[in-house]
Amino acid sequence: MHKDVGQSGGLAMKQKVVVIGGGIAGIQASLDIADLGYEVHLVERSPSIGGRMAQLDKTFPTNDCSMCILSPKMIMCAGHENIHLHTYSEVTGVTGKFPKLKVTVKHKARYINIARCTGCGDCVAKCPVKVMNEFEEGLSKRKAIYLPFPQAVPRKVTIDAEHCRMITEKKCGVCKKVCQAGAIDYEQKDEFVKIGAAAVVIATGFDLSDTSKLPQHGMGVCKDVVTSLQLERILSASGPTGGHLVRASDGMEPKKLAFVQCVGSRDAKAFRYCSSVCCMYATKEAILVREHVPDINSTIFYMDMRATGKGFQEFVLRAQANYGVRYIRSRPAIVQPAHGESGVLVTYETGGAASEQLTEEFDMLVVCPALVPSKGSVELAELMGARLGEDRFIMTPSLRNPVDSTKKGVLVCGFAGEPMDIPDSVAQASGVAARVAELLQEAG
Amino acid sequence: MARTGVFICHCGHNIASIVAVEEVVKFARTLPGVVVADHNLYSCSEEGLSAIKTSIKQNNLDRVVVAACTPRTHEPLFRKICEEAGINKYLFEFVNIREHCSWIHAKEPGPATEKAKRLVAMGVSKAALLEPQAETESSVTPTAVVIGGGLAGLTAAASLVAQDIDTHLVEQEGEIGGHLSRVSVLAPEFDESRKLLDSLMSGLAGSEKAHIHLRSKLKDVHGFVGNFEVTIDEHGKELKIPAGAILVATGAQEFQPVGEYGFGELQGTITQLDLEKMLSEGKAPNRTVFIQCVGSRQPGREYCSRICCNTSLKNALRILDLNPKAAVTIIHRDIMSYGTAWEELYRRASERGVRFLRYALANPTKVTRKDGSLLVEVYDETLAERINVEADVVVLATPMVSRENSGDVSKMLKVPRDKYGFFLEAHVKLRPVEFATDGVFICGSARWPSSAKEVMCQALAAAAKAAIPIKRGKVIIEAITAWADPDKCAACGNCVTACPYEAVEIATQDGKQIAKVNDAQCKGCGACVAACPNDAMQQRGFTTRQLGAMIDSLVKNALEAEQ
Amino acid sequence: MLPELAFDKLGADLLLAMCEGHGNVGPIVISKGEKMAKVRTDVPYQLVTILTNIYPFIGQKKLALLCRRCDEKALAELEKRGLVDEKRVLRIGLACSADQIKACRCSDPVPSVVHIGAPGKPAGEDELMNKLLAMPSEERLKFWTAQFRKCNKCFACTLNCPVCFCDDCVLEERTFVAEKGIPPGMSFHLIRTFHLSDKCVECGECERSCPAGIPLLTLRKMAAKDMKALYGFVSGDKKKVSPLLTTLEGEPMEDECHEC
Amino acid sequence: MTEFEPTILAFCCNWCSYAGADLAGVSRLQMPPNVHIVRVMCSASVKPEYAIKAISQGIDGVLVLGCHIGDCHYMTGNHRTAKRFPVVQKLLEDVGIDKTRLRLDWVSAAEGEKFQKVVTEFVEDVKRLGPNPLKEVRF
Repeated sequence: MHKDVGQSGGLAMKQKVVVIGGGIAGIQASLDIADLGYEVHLVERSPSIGGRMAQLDKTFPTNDCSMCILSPKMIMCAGHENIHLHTYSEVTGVTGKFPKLKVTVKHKARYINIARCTGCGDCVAKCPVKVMNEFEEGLSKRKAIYLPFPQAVPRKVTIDAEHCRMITEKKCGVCKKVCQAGAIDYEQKDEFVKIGAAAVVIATGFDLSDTSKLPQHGMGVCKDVVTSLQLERILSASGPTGGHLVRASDGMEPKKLAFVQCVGSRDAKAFRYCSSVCCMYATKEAILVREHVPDINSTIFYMDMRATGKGFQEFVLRAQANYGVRYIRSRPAIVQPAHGESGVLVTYETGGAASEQLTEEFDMLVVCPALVPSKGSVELAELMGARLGEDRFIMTPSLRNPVDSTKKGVLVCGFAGEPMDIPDSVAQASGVAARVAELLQEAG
Repeated sequence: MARTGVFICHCGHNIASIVAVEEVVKFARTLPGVVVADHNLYSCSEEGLSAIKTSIKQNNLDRVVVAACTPRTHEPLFRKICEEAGINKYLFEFVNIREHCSWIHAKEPGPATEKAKRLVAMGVSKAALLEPQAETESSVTPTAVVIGGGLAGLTAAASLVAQDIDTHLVEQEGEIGGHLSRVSVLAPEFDESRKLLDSLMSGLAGSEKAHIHLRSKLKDVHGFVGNFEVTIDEHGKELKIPAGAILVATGAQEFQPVGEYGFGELQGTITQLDLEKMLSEGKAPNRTVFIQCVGSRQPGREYCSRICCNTSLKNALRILDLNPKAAVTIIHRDIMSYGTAWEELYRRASERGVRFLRYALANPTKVTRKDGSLLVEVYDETLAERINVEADVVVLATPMVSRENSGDVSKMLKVPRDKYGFFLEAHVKLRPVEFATDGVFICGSARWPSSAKEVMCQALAAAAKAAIPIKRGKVIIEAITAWADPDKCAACGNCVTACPYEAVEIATQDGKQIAKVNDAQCKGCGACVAACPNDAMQQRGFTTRQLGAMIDSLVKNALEAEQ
Repeated sequence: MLPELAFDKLGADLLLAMCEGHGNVGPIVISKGEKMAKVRTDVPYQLVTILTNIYPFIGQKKLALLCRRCDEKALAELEKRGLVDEKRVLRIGLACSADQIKACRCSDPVPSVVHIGAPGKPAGEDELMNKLLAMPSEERLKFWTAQFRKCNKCFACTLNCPVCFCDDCVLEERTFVAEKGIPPGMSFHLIRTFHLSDKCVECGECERSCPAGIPLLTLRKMAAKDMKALYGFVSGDKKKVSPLLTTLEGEPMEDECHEC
Repeated sequence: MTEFEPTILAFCCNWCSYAGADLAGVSRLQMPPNVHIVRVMCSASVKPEYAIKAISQGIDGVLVLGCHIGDCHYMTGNHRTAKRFPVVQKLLEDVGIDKTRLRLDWVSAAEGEKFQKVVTEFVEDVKRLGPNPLKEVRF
């Protein structure tokens, strides 16, 4: 079925801008563009906006609670008169040229009548199917009908068609029975919406690179190896362990923790570039674990300590002085299980005068994988006709217009353009808003 | 009697792991006027907010107290919810039990819980006396003033003009460009800065919206968002500019490492900008050594200046372009080539044979002059050995430091700076280009040393933020202004002398002399309130009865507990 | 001679003075040409207090009043606050007698112009004050709390104060004086002392009119000493801007702990 | 007998000292839980009457915190604060109440540590002074 959300804003109506990606960059871009008086259509692939920042426990270097500062912005987005949310949706096509682009957005069937769902969660409680929870980075299970996380915006459940027994085998139907709002609709189909937009903003962010391709770092080989993002979830009050730091193999509280930087990044064989944020988030996590386990000691294996932002260097010094964080300039060669399934053995060069190969045991190991352009962003860029750089991030080649892609009217902000931290993403997102205003002024 | 609802936030573990939230809820239920008290995992989540909304409606509350984090970030959100639920947003009171309680008493859950109770009680007692308020709207002057004509200011101004906004660019030097005109090419893509400068200028030159003031200094700033009056001294003449928004783009300056590594004494020791000059004249030394972190990442100036490593990488490559036989060594502590482009630059430098030696703060490098050339003695941490490098030129990569005059700008605009003198944004994470003061914005290296691209992105961001009130054409004035109770006022004029904004005057009202406050001029500081001997002067949202009630509440709950 | 001085020499339309009448002595306003009652100069009373009450009703008329040094000061403080117009208030200088000076422990007894009486010598310092300041603070607190316990909140001190100009007094409400009933407790007296700190003329009327006999003048003198020590402030000094505590005059412009 | 825990009332201006207190929280700087903050827009709006009221009702100490002189969001507000409170301290002294029970200080938005220092010091000072004697005085 097809719907039309107005043709490219005639004189009477506000000009429209499509923002792709509902992470902090997309949210900020949407808010500023909307505040400038344009109509924003924010397209997010997952059921809720929030993106990666919603998964973080705290943010460096102030250790501000991530959700606390993000949540108000998510809600402002939902409440803004000029912003239309298209969650659980994807951009499937773009035609035309600036300033008359026609963007096709696919509203994936969530088998829920959004208007009716109150997000009460009764259905979730009763759903018999348990599946891997993406938001919790696979550390816990969710139901086949689910709310991605407690602060989700919009607060509407979604049925995961792949796993829903009613949809796959026409059995069950419990959720429909318990839903008093009558919001369940197993017959719902994907919907395609065409939006006449003057400009498009790409803010598709990042994914973690697949560490299983790098067994030397112990991923999948040792139970007690987690990714940095998994650790964020473990540390989060609303996370899978309720904020208790425990290791997978035996549920023990680790006392000796290691972080390995540049896993797959700054690596000719994997990803050549630096992911920009790992040095700082590892430092942050090393500080945070102390707040959970007072007598824990952390070691960070790094190549260069890139603490270049405001208050970053001081943050690292504080980690060393007050939180007993040990920094070792070395790239561990091998990581293997210690005894049985538990713990990890890390083998590394000590460097310096009497450089020798040491093997040290840790209770738990955190890998900081290369951060890569998010899944589908490459295809999306091709769809848009925007060129990619060698590292597969979307190119912004003109210094004069630092947020413009190679395609006129298609702008980029945040990690989609190159690795950067939250403040830089936010600044770029606001910058995009100014660029949109410039372009639409020019187009008249 | 007020019908007050109290909502206590767990903030996940942030509050609940220290403060016994349920206990505080029980206590709140016993407080006068409280008809309902509840708690949420995250009051600010859509779940928490809708819970509050529903409760307001179900219990027809006329006062709302939320005990959570700080009003400085979350008050607008909760006020909005009150409005949506149909009660005046000024009937909302915020109690901070996170920053001011759980986070700072992490080791004393018991006392922290007791304190949280007292704070909640204080909030409830104030809330009971809150009154509905109406906000006043004020117009916005459709003009922006950009202070500083470097890359940041220029980019911001160009964007504002391109958005059809009347823009004044104030530059203290005789020409536009700042550092841009002292650097010939810009990393990482080796763009010619001249071209960039021209292209930015062309955006301004053509437009009647652009007003460039050279040899001009900021002299004075009055007013508030939408209605500033910026006074500048344009080579001798004073000029008053009415403006809706102000952008600070005053940049930073290169630290001069006087006395370090023989700078100023040993011929051939120069700074990055000196080298830029040489290279722009096509001169490329045969043997160059860069020493990184000169005057930074050390006690007293702990910070990393972010751009020095990348500037050295850029210039190393330029030397090799001009003089392929040249020997270039970079002595560093960490190479800060973050991201894709800078790492690429690092890779290229290594491939082109630039030699990288790593030193530690503990083993300082020495520079001496030995028969005609400079001798650099460095202890390389990687090889763990002392290495001597001969050089014609030693480039001391020094940090960007805040401009001497940033203090004056900060005082005139009433915006804060950090301990290094860089401007302090409203929130390091989510408000990077805003100041806490509405209508004043910050971009570029005046905030923090940044690469050309970063500077330009921030400048665009600041331009967007400044454009928002101007495009809207109005700002709402918060209802925290003062008023005088005519029955009590004795027209003694204390308030008139106390007001920093000449917002109060003695006027005649039905034959009686009394103080009158001009809402438009009143900034809600409350100086007049404290000056009034007879409690006639009051500030909306901070009346003496409301604050008095908070004190009484503390007395009651703290002291009666003691006995 | 007083009528001539007031109406002919000074050109007043009205004269305010303490006179005998109905077998009593009290403040009386006499219009020009009206029959004079017997004026008494030996009864200390702050005619300025009466002046502030009748001031709104005398229109453009000129009023002369018998003016002690403390009345002069009070007038100065009121003029600074724009509450009375100097030109419409004519002063007949009245020098206090030695006994009066002694009773007031007055350090500044002689008016700028003396029409009546002979200039007397200033009294020495307030002995009670010095005694109290010499005490350890616990003792001092004991003394004052004992005194304040006697207060029955009759407001005579405020009603008879020449520089109390508010219509209804904040001390009558519970906003700041939280203690219920009588005696009102510490805040009542401290707040009043603070309010007077940049205008009290040490006339002693509060002390004289206090039925409980609380040494209020001593308390005022302590505050006056503080204001002199802190800001060199002396009440009634026309050159000094007032209200001192709301102006920027003489307050620290630099802040030692700032960025050091 | 348990150690005396003073009850302390603090007035913080919205722009500097309250923000400084927030920063102290964000930085998890630990300090004693005796201080209760009342947020005001400017320290110049803090009526000495509040301090007097609190102390005469038995509150053990009152803190007034503003922006550093020169940094006041309202230009000269804190100049007036700086002028008013020394007088109140003197008056307290005159009636025999230790003037250190009332403290005026400056904390900027960037001074979490300073806030922690001021609070910790003040609580110690007041503990040293012992309970506010007026608690015992019944009028």
